[in-house]
Amino acid sequence: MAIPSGLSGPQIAWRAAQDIPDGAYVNLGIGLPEWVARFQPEGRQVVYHTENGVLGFGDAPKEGEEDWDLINAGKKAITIKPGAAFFDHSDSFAMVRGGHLDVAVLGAYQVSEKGDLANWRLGSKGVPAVGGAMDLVHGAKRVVAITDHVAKNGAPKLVGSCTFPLTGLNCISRVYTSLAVVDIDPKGFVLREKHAAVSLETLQSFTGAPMHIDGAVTDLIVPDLA
Amino acid sequence: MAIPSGLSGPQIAWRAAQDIPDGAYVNLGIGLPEWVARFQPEGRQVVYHTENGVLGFGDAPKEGEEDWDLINAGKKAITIKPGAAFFDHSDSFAMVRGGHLDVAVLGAYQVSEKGDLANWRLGSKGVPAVGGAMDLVHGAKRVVAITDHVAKNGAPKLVGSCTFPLTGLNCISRVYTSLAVVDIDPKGFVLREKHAAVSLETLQSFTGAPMHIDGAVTDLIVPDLA
Amino acid sequence: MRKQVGSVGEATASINDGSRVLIGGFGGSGAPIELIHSLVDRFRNTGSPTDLIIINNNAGNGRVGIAAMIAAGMVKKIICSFPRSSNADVFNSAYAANQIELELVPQGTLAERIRAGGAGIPAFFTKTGYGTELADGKPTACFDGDMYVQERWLKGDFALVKAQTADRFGNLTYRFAARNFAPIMCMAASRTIAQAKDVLTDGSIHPEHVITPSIFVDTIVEVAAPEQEEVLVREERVY
Amino acid sequence: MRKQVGSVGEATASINDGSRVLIGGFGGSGAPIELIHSLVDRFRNTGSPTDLIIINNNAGNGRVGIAAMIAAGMVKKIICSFPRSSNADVFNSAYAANQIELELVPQGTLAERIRAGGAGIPAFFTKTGYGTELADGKPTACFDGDMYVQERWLKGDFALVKAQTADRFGNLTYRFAARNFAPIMCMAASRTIAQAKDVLTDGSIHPEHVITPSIFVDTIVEVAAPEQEEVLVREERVY
Repeated sequence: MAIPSGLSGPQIAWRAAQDIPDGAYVNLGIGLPEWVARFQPEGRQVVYHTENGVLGFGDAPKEGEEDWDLINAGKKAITIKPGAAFFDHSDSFAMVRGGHLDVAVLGAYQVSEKGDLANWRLGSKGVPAVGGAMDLVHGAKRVVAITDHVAKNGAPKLVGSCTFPLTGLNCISRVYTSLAVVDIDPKGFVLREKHAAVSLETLQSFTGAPMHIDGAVTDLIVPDLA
Repeated sequence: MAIPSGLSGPQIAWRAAQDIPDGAYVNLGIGLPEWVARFQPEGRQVVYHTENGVLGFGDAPKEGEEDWDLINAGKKAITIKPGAAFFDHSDSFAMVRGGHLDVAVLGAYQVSEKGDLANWRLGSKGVPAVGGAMDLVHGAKRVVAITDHVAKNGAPKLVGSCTFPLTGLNCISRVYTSLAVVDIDPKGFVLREKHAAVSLETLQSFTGAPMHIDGAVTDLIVPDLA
Repeated sequence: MRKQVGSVGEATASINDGSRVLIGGFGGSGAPIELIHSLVDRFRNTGSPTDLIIINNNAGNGRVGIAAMIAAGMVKKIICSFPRSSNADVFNSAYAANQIELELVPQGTLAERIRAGGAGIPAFFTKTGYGTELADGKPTACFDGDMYVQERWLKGDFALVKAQTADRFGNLTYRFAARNFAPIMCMAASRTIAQAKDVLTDGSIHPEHVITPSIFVDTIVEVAAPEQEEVLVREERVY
Repeated sequence: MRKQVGSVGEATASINDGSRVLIGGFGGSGAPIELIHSLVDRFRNTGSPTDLIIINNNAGNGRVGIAAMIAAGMVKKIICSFPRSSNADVFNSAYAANQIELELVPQGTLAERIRAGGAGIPAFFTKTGYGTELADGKPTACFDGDMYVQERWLKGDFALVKAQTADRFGNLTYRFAARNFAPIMCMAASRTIAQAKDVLTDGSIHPEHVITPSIFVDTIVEVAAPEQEEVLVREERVY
């Protein structure tokens, strides 16, 4: 069966952005999660945290106007907004480990039905590099993942248990995928929203563990963003 | 036998002050140890630390000019000197516990020949209060005690083992008393300086554990300070 | 995202019976007198909040602030390092009459336990207290040949602190040594309430001068002419 | 009490073979390029210092700074959280050739281990890494129903940091996000060496704006026009 195409990466990020409330302190993982900031709904103030010691950063500066002492965890140039603060790495990870962030949005290679996350390496080859990934999975009141529903090789990314090296156990509470919005509760995966173009059976066939229904399942509706 | 009078409290503090080197970061316990700052030898710069978050404080302000947001651990008003810094309690005790202070000078009820110190309470009665005492005993590269050699009731304060509640084990490296300067090494008490008015026998009779001789014993010479 | 409220009573309104409250200050420096007195006022009017667990370096001085709370009978237990001060009669009487519990903690361990609570560190080892009665019953361990005591984090439901300047985002600075326990208490509380002499409505604190970043602060209230506890104690004021 | 010296070479002269060196910086921000290059210069001239153990967030970028040390063959081991950057070819080659050891530590645990080293905390518990391969073989414990990993302090013989301003007493401030690991590294080293863009000879840093208090700093050297590592990497500079 062909892999259903579903949402683009930015569309997944858009959907995740809708759930971030006004006033939230948020950390966005490197890569696709960074797109979430672009889709912050009008009228909500969100304060972004980056591991290297900045709260309250804004958009990237124009090319040529970068100050390389003002970067985010992905080493990209940033700007700061009113209310920003600088602090050292121990305070920065006190914010993370201490659960002071409201939301962390992370990428995923695999998410298990127990909420385990694998997102830092695909195997034992090459140079391992973990950064703040293992801290962030325990670093917010609510930790969510955004990811394609299925890997490029067709393997499910929502699985019974992770086969890639673990980043953390029992840490993810919701997954936003290209096909669905899925909560993780003691039962396992619970479907909340589903892409209208895929049937429940098709969705289940591309998911590595039972997808439970518990209450209404609504359509996953996202703007075009073309 | 009458208790030999020996040095006054300020004279003991004076003697301890002579051993504090230029450039040292120093914490002085509340009470008699605070006198050490008055006798800092000319030409030496010493930076004083107080537990409540100040480095580089100076003399007390004139009466009537106190700012009660600028106090030391004894809740006395202080002033600050150039190079001072304010910091919070966790950083302040990181300085202490992390061994960043060069010298801590503490009062003592009893010091044992193993270097144990008792200086926070005399028994189990009344309201206990420990403050920073138990932190400071492990809080400097060199922790010394200043005390009368003998308690007012005639009991030795340098003892085989402490009978008062302990502040810390194996923490004191030198004791400055009204009669002697005594190092503590693996053998126990080692006499370095002795008040000229007391004989070795008398000194031993007022000391609760053997006073070893290891090298020269010089006279404990202190100015009048009258 | 609006953190500023109009009165100290409003700021502390959600503190209820049995709350664990971290209160900044060392002696009289940094004591958030107006926030504390708003709790005393409410207790006198409504009988609540009571059975509070208070965490502070001391146990009240004179007859204002924490001492006024103890005198009013609102405090079940105090966790502190130095209850015995020159003006601690209120605590001393309550303690002698078994009306208040005391957990005595060495000052640096108190600070580190609070910081650990804020930093998500459930337990740590320290040399402080090893071999003393204050470590009785606590786990110990040997690292690199030295013995250490295991201590647990200490968190609060609320923190009350006295800031010098706040901005509308909740960033804080403090005045001189009034800083003391406040930054770590802001970290260790589920809900942090700061009174500030000055709340910036335009602009914000310079990002390199921020002492407590806004993420640790939930509620701010301007108290433009705050009382200084030591001054009140020396004037023998009674609240 | 004189902490300022005249050259970066003099500042780093006591770093010797086998030293453990904490080096500030995150990516290119905060990398003390001139201090690092003074070690490379000495190694090229004398063969020393070598067999260094380097502690940094990364493992060198481009062909300057830590990457230049690795390329020179002075580094025995690196302790870091993220060796895999877009310009880590030097480390990658050395690692593939088994010429360098790697201890990989989650970034927040790295920060906390360094802070613990500075604060006299030999060990602490964290949730980070529990159940993952990076916690293999480490003690674990349960607190309040959750599982945690025990981690040990991490100290250095030396720390090298890049400050913005220093005063003659040794107090430091940093520029923007160049602060990152520097304040805790200053705490965790037996001897801290800071380069500063500006060393105040009269006056001192405002005591409420000091980020690293002077007690944590041993040696300061003015580097009035410091290189920025990211700029050098983008210019493909080779040291």
